[in-house]
Amino acid sequence: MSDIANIKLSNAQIAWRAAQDIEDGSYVNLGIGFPEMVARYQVAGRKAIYHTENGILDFGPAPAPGQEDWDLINAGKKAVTLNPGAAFFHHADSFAMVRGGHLDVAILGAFEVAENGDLANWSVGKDGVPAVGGAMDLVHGAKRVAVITDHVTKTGAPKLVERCSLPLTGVGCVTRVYTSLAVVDIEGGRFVLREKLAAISLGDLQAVTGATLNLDGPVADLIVPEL
Amino acid sequence: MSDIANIKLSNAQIAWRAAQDIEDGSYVNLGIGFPEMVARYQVAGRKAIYHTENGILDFGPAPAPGQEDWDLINAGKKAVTLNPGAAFFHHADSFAMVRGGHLDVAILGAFEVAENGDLANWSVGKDGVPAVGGAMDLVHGAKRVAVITDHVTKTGAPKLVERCSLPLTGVGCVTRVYTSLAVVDIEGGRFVLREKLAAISLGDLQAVTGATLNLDGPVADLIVPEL
Amino acid sequence: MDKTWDCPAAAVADIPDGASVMIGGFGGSGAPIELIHALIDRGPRDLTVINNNAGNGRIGIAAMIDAGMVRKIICSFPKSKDPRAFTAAYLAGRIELELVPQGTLAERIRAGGAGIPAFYTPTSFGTELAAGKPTAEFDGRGYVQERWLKADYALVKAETADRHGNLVYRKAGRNFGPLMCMAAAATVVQATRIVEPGAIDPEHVVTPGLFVDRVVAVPDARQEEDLNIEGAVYA
Amino acid sequence: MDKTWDCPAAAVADIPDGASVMIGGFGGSGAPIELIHALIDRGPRDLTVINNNAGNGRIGIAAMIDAGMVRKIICSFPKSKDPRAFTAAYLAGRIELELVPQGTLAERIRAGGAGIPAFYTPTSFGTELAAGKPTAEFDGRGYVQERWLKADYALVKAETADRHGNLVYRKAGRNFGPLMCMAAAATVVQATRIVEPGAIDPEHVVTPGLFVDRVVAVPDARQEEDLNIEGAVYA
Repeated sequence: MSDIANIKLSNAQIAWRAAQDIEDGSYVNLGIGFPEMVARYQVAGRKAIYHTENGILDFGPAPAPGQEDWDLINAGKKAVTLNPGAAFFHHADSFAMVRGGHLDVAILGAFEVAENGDLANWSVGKDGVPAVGGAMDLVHGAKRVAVITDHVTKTGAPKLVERCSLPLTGVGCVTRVYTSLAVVDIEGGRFVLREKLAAISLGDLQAVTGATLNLDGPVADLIVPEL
Repeated sequence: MSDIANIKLSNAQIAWRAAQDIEDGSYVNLGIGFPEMVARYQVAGRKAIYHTENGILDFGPAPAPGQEDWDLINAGKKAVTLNPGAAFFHHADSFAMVRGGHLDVAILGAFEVAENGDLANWSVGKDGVPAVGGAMDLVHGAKRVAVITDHVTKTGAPKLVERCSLPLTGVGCVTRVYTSLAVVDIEGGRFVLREKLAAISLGDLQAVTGATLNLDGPVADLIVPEL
Repeated sequence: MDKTWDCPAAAVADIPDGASVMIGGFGGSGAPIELIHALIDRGPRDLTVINNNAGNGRIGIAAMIDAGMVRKIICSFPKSKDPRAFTAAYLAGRIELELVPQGTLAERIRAGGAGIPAFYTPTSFGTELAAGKPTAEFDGRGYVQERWLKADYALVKAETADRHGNLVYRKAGRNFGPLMCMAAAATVVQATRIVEPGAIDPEHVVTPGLFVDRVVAVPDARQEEDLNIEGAVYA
Repeated sequence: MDKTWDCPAAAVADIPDGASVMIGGFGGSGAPIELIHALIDRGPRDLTVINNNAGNGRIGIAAMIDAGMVRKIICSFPKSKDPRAFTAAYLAGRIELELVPQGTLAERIRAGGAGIPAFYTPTSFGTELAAGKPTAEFDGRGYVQERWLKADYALVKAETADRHGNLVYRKAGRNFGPLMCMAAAATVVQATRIVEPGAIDPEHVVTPGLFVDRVVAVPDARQEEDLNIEGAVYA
């Protein structure tokens, strides 16, 4: 199993793979941190409009250093820019967009994802300062909730599990997981393997996954460019 | 009792009396029809800001004939104008103002007002086409809900009653009634007479009122200019 | 990401029999007359119409009713200067009426758009319009539980739209428009002017484009009240 | 009808011990730093603060916490680049935390302003943040009942205000401001610019003046993030 560290996708590559599934004309919310990277790999020729909880639709990449306007930030409090056609709105309208089902896709990070679609990504338990932000809202509302994550934790424990052990962000909300090794759908309370790296066997992939990987048709190779 | 028709206040005079109680800096909603007349008698030197349910704050009087803009109307669908400092907003925000308690006073018409503060002003019963508009919202929200009305119906029946017989607009919502003969407060489930026309005796006033008029201190003369 | 459609007829062409259709406007202000008339031209039946009113004169929603397209109206005030279309249909039992207090109607539509399935309001508590609805007491006061309201389509009139669907309205023509844009599965907007993205100041956008599916330019849009004053008749 | 006050100190002078205070801002954007610092100058105690966050660095809400003024914080995300003030107080048990999902926080505040005592949301259903809250099923899906949130005061930063309290904001500094203006018994706004009524286009007003009680000009208002980059410390 020591191979995994060598063959696994980088975060950039996971983000790239997730970006391929964002269709033209989509309204998208990217969770703070790692998921923000998905925007870098927007497919050429497709227009995605990014929403940020703090009240902007159609923001663009970070400005040049020194050009930051700290009233123009995303949910991660990073400075952003505006695209033509952007709009500002207040927080209740912003979460009306989220909760009301107006986003096509939300892409979030995860501590754990369970085969029933449960997601844990906000709290590692009782210690320290808890913080939830907009994650619990985002998992209910976007038409498609996807997760991008390393396939295992830093200590090698599975992040795809039968049932989450950490406090839940949402119940039965995730429909697709892009990991460093595979693309896995969640259907009918089961993980269904759609793509995996050619360099890993099904057996080895199952060995680092905490719940059964079901097959439903052929498993494609997960092919991602060098980034 | 046949005197009443001769001594009673005109609608304009009732409206004038109600206008005297609107304090400087008040946010006011006037029901459609007769209550709209209150704005004409705004006390000089006091600024009242009028709200209309269809999304304008601080509108002014009707434009000159021929100058109407039918996108600039009040809840009664009459053309209005704007004062400096006006604002437009959508219907949910408009009723957030109403329901959220942000109006200082709403002045409405009535079919019946009961001594417990119940108001009936939207439906005369089962026949015809029912229509409620914003009345049921206005009676819950404005800090003060006042009624202006003739003291009796066209057939001479009392409009101030022990219990409403017509379908209610709101329960226990009215706090003051300006009639063609008197000013009556509603306190603790009782009518309390505050002012009456000097030309009518207490006994005659009670005779055209459908519930007990209580006294709580002196009753002032209801004095209104010729209009 | 260009939401513009060629003409009103195309923009409403897929509205089927039995659809629920929110229609913006308060009286004539904000009434999307050209979209409504394009819909009458097609003539789907059995529609549920959600509007503050129920038509005035012989155009717009009144003409929809006269054409026999409307099975049910959800509104707060089905009266107008010339209410003959609704009144006749209602008294003849040809149209169903769900009467909703105006603020509750607005809030139910917003709730539909905002993913709030139910809320409590003091409005209508203790009245016959609350009959059969759950009630609850909060802090000693009685409230009525109201449900969200959604629709298959919304027809809305804006002043300016950009190609991404960002909208601004004209004066009190705004009224229910921004709410209905949120609450319909497919929102169709007629705008007097369609501009390029970026032409509307992001600070001034009233309805962000995410709530809008189709935008059609109607540069010569007529005001319903003006048409009624002229005695216009849909034909 | 002139809502302007002379200075931040006067505008917050009556905020007593034990008050609940909504404070606008998302991170540094929209944070009314000058009002907050005027409030620290006075130093009321036992405050309940409602904000999306819980302070950053050694200014603003963080400085309120450091000054020992805050008994409880209601927020969604009490973490920041430099969260030492809240973290220390929280871990030492000197401050109470009510953690609320961000969209629920926004909607509870709006509900407080809109006279909606309770509503149902899917957010947090089945999680520990829903513990103890009523739940209900609508159309086969589970929802949590959330209550409105009101406050005694709101401190909000706007870009331009007129003397009647009509407001426009600056970019994403808008965030919770319009909601908090609605939900507080007394709303205090610092504006970079105060203009005469009529100078803001009625179509562009974001917060109508009816929601605003006091307006104070802070023409040289600083941005919280800029101050933190400079290493500013409240003193």
